[in-house]
Amino acid sequence: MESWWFGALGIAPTLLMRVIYSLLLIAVVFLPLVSVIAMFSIWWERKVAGHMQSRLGPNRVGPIGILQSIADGVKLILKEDLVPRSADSWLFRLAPYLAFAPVFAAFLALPFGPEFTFEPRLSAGLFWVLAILSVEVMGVILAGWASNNKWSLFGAMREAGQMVSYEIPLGIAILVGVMSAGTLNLVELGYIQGGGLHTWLIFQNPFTFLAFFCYFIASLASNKRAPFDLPESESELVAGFHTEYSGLRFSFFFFAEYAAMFIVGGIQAALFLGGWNDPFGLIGYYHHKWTADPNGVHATGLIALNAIAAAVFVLKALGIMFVQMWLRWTLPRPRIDQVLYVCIKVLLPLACVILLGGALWELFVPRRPGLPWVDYSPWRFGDYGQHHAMGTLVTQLVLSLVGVGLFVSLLGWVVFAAISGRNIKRRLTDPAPIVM
Amino acid sequence: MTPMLAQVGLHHYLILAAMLFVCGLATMMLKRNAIGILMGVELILNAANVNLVAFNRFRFAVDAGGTGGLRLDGQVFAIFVIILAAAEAAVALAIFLSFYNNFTTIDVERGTQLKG
Amino acid sequence: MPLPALLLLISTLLPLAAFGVLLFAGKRLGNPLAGMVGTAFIAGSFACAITGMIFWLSGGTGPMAGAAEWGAGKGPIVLPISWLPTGGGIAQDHPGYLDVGLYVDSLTVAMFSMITLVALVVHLFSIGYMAHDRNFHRFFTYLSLFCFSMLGLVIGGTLLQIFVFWELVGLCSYLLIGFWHEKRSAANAATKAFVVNRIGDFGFLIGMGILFYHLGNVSLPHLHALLHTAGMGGAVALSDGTIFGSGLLTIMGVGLFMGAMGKSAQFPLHTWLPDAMEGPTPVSALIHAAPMVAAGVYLVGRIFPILTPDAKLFIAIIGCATLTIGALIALAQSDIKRVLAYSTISQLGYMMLALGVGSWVGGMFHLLTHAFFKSLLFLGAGSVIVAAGHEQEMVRFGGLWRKIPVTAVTFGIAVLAIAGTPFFSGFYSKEMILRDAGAFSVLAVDLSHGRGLGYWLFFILPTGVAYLTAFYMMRCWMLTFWGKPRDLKLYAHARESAVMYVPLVLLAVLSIIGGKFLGIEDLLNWSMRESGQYCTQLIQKEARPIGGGGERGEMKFAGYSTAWPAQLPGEEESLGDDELVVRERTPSQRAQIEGHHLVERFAYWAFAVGLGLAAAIYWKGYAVADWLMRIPPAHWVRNWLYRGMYFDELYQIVWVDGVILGGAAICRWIDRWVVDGTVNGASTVVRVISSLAGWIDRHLVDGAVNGTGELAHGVGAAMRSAQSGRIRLYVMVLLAAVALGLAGAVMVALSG
Amino acid sequence: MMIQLLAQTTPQPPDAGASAVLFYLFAILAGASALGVVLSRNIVRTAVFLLFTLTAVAGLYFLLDAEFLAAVQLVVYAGGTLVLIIFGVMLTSKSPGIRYEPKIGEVAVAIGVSVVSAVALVMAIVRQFPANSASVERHPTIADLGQTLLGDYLIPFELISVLLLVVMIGAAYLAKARRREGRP
Repeated sequence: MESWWFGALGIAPTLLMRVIYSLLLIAVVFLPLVSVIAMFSIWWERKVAGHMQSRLGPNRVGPIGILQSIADGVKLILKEDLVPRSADSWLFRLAPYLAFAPVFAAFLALPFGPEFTFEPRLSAGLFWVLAILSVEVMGVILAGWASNNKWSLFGAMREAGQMVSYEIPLGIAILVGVMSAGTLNLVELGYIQGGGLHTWLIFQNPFTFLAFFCYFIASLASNKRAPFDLPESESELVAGFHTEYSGLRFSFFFFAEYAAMFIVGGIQAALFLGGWNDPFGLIGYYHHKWTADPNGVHATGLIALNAIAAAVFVLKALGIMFVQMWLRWTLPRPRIDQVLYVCIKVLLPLACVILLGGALWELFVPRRPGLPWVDYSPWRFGDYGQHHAMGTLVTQLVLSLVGVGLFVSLLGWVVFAAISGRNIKRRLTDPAPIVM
Repeated sequence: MTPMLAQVGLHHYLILAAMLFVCGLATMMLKRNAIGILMGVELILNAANVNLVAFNRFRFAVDAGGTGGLRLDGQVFAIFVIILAAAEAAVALAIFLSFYNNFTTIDVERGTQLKG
Repeated sequence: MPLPALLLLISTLLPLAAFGVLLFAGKRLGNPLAGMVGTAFIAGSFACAITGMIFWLSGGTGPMAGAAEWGAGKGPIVLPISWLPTGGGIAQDHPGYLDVGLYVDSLTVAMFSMITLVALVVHLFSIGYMAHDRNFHRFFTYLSLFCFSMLGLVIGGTLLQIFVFWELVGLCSYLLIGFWHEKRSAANAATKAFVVNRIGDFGFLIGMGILFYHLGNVSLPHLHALLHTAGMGGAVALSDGTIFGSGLLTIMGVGLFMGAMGKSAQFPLHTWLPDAMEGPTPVSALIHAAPMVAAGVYLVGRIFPILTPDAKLFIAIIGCATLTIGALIALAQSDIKRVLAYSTISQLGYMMLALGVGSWVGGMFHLLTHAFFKSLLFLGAGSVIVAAGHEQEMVRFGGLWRKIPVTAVTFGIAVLAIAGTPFFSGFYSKEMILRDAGAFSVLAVDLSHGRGLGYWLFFILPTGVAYLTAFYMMRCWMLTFWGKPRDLKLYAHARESAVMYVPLVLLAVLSIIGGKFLGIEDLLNWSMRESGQYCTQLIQKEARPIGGGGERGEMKFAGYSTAWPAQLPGEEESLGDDELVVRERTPSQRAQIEGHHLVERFAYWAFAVGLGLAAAIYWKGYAVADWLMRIPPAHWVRNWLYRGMYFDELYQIVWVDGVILGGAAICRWIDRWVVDGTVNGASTVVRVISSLAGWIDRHLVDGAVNGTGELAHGVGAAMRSAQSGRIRLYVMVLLAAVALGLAGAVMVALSG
Repeated sequence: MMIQLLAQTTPQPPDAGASAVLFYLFAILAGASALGVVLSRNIVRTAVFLLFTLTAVAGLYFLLDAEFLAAVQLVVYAGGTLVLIIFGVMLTSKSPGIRYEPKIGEVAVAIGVSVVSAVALVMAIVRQFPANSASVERHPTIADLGQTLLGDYLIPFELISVLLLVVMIGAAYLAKARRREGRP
């Protein structure tokens, strides 16, 4: 991104400029982006939860309660910063940062648009995100340990066991997609999937389709989201690893969780759901057209395109987050042994089978070589026959239809629920307006 | 900044690795907690890894006979070392657990039943 | 991959899938369902095999000819995969690789159809037969594994692959014979079969080792191409200049044949087969009648072109001995399954004899026809055994045809077939074998200028045994189904069930039409031509091996071509009518016509004589036979035969006891003379020296020793403290040493 | 499927100044945390210092063009091995504050040995390896690493997978060993 901007401005970056640029980027774009996304998610979760439980959710601060998170944040900042006397105070203070920093760093790799990426140089971007998210667990463990509270310790140990276990199916599911794409670079992944719905990796073959769901389940667990929220299960462990935390430190954990949700969803979108691309491949098409223009770069057009791409990407990630929330308020929580059982004895073998199947598919089913729009036009189906890629095309189309059907029916369900729920709410709230 | 300091080369990495190595040695000698000793070992392995990767970067990573491939033996060895370290940690911890079960302590000074 | 090969591969893998399914889910599937799953898979396998055959024929030169490069009479499908780099070897398009791969020709296709069909029928039959067994699913698991290994053996393109599946087949045989391992006899029989087979496999390995050492590759096409002149006798010069001596070739051939001897129960190693009847009867039908024991014959058929005349003579002798011994022993057996077992040995002897005298088609033809009627016989026997409440002694049968008519009729058809009744399948194959054996004898006697009259035995013995075969098979049928019931209780309960006799009827039909109407003979003839043509291509492509048409080979059988594929079946078609005899013929063709005459004169009526005699003697059960047995030597002979000519006892004495006694004797000898002598001698020497040393010791050494002891004690006490058990002390000492060493090295490096 | 598509977005390797700044940042972090590992008396804190060291080393790998290795370092070391170690700490320490202090003589020996080795190593490095910084034309990609790992090093790779399996079983067996009678 930076080189492109500098290139567009026509200046060679000096060291000082780059440092200033980086600082500026972090201060103006990065921090606000992470915070806004996290705060929006927190508000949204409460809203969704409210609607699902026939309540209204936050509705006082700002229009439809949109400023509730800010109010909460202010409140949390103002609270007293407690450190229990018998806690290991140094570790206790350190833990929230340790939990939050990796999540923050993982944002570096997310591809919001073809040029709207903070670090496009990462040739192992996907793996990098996984790696840095795996450090997050240390924060949780240390928090549980340092609190010197048995509930916290239980939570920490559960988190450790759960996280380490679920990383394996998570990694394998990602591997299936990566195998199909042939790259770990998140930006390249975006280009590869730029040709419309049927070039998205989820529809590439039946195994990536399965891997999508496998990844989703594993990502729930590694994010300690319900139904796998054993480390903080309030009915057993008070509040798990963050029982002793309060104020700003608590809000860091909160932030970290929601930011991690967004990252996990973003990775899922980038790897399986076409990243920043729209279902028709228009973004990919115009991007190729404008960057391939010999008369210079369409700066304005590209900026607009990147903005749209970023919107699409964020929308996809939020959609996946919505499903995560939906599941949280739908499913009951299993026991910890059941959680581990599901991982080791169900999800892991399943993932291995999917991996094997995906590998065999890659070996035996030829595909259309080249990049969409660059080397061929993805919507000209006749081309596929010349490359013996008809099998891939048919698979892609069939899976796309299945996927679209699934999506539309889910969407219909949600819309229906929202509409019918509104009536119920009105009835519930009608008799007595809430008095503060 | 002097040019010597500004130009980060093989030297710098090797000296850093040496420091890590020495810290690992000291950790192994000073900790009475078995797990502490294990951490010392991890430090030493990391020092070795830094060496491997640095040598690979500065001495070895040239085009191998113009075939377009880079020699990455150092990195590969580093990967192997990391894997071996994980394996070693697993086994060592298992041993420590049974040590703990037998002696109800993790202090290695207590496990002296095999003395002459 | 060409379609027939693909289909046959699927056909091979389906039983493996069944094995997998049954292994993991068999217990859950439960009693009838596990069997049905196994049967369904094998049915799929059978369908694939049949479809494969149809495509194969449609690719060939026959009535359904197509444009493919492969097909019946055109060429085999050879799909080699270079597997292990071995670094040496002759075959030039696979330098230094150990190949695996597929080899499909008409023989493969025919074997596939036969094996899958018999397996399907046996599976069906087993659902009924094993219905009440506790380990029902396990049985089908083993059956599936067996089918997979057998099909893998047949489709395998290299000796190595054949060997691997060969061993797998042996394992299945072990598992299935010992299926009722709670029975001690069954467990023993399984072990015996396994051990005896190992003896043969040892020879197989030796043969394969010789081949591998010389050629570096043991894939069938290469063997055929490089060594096809072995049949002429004499040495073979390989393209790299080495000479593959004829003696070594013979040893190789005999070695490989030893494997076949074990698996096909040939004469010295035949004792396991009768004992193997301890297994469930469907197993006997599947393994010990048709496919598995035929594997030996199949192996010899596959390596046929590379066998030297001497090796073939050895095979013929063994085959001849086996068929005679088997038939004689079968005469006196009273257990219905043992009769069939010995008859199987005898028939396998026929096949081996056929291969030994150079009648490749005859041997393979008999292999296929025999598979049909022998499995029919075994399944019939199984039906009888079930009907009789698991009684196998024919002494207690009799008159069963009224109770189990379908079994009786189908069993009768099989008896007619094996006896060589015209228009039944056995007739054609047996006639061909006898004809070629006759031709061989004629030719051999001719070539040896009248001195080798012993060669007539190769015709006389099989012909005589043809009479015997008819006799003992008819005896078996009469004792089982005819006459008055000898055990009324057993008779009262006898009945048969549809699931068991439907397979019987199917096999009976095949036993009738298998000889002339299925075109097996044509397939086999084509098979020879296919390999021949492929070999020719291969020879042209590679450096040709120089065939050394040695003098010894020509002296013995030069005219009668035992070197396949020098004579292609297509050229044979002009032969046959006697009017053409006057034309110029090779000696072998003349001999064949003469063999034909011999068969017409001596062997055509064997079936009638044998059947009639048996029917006459056993019309009223054992009455006449008992009377005959009163004649003094007859009784002894009967006992001798009944106990299987005391082969088991002989082996017990010679091998088991012999080894034990011999070992003990050797040990005793060594102990007494070598060990004791050494010890005694040594002790004398030592005594003398020690008395000398004692003096020195007492006066000179003690002082020194005591001083040393004190010293050692002191040092030990000092050192002991170093081994404190404190791991960190060790670490410190170690690291300090490392640091010192490092510092020293750096000092040296810097100063130097 | 390797596609050269980032021709325009792939920037040159970061210039020397920036990488020097980053190097010193990571090096100081690594060195200081390693010292922390040595000096810290609480075993959990030791582990946290080790975590920082490992993370800093991962950063160094980044500077050495080994970003895959950096990720591996984070996943396996920081996310796996270290979690395991902390697990071990939690399972084996009776109370978090318990400390086992080394004797004063041991400390002296340790300091001596460390100083001697440090001096020797540094001298050797300074003498033996000139401070060159050979620039590499091409940034090694994961594809290169994959080719090396699964090409030349295929058999070690397979062996190490088997080793991992063996270790897993062995560790599970060892850790599962029955406890002594009469103890929880």
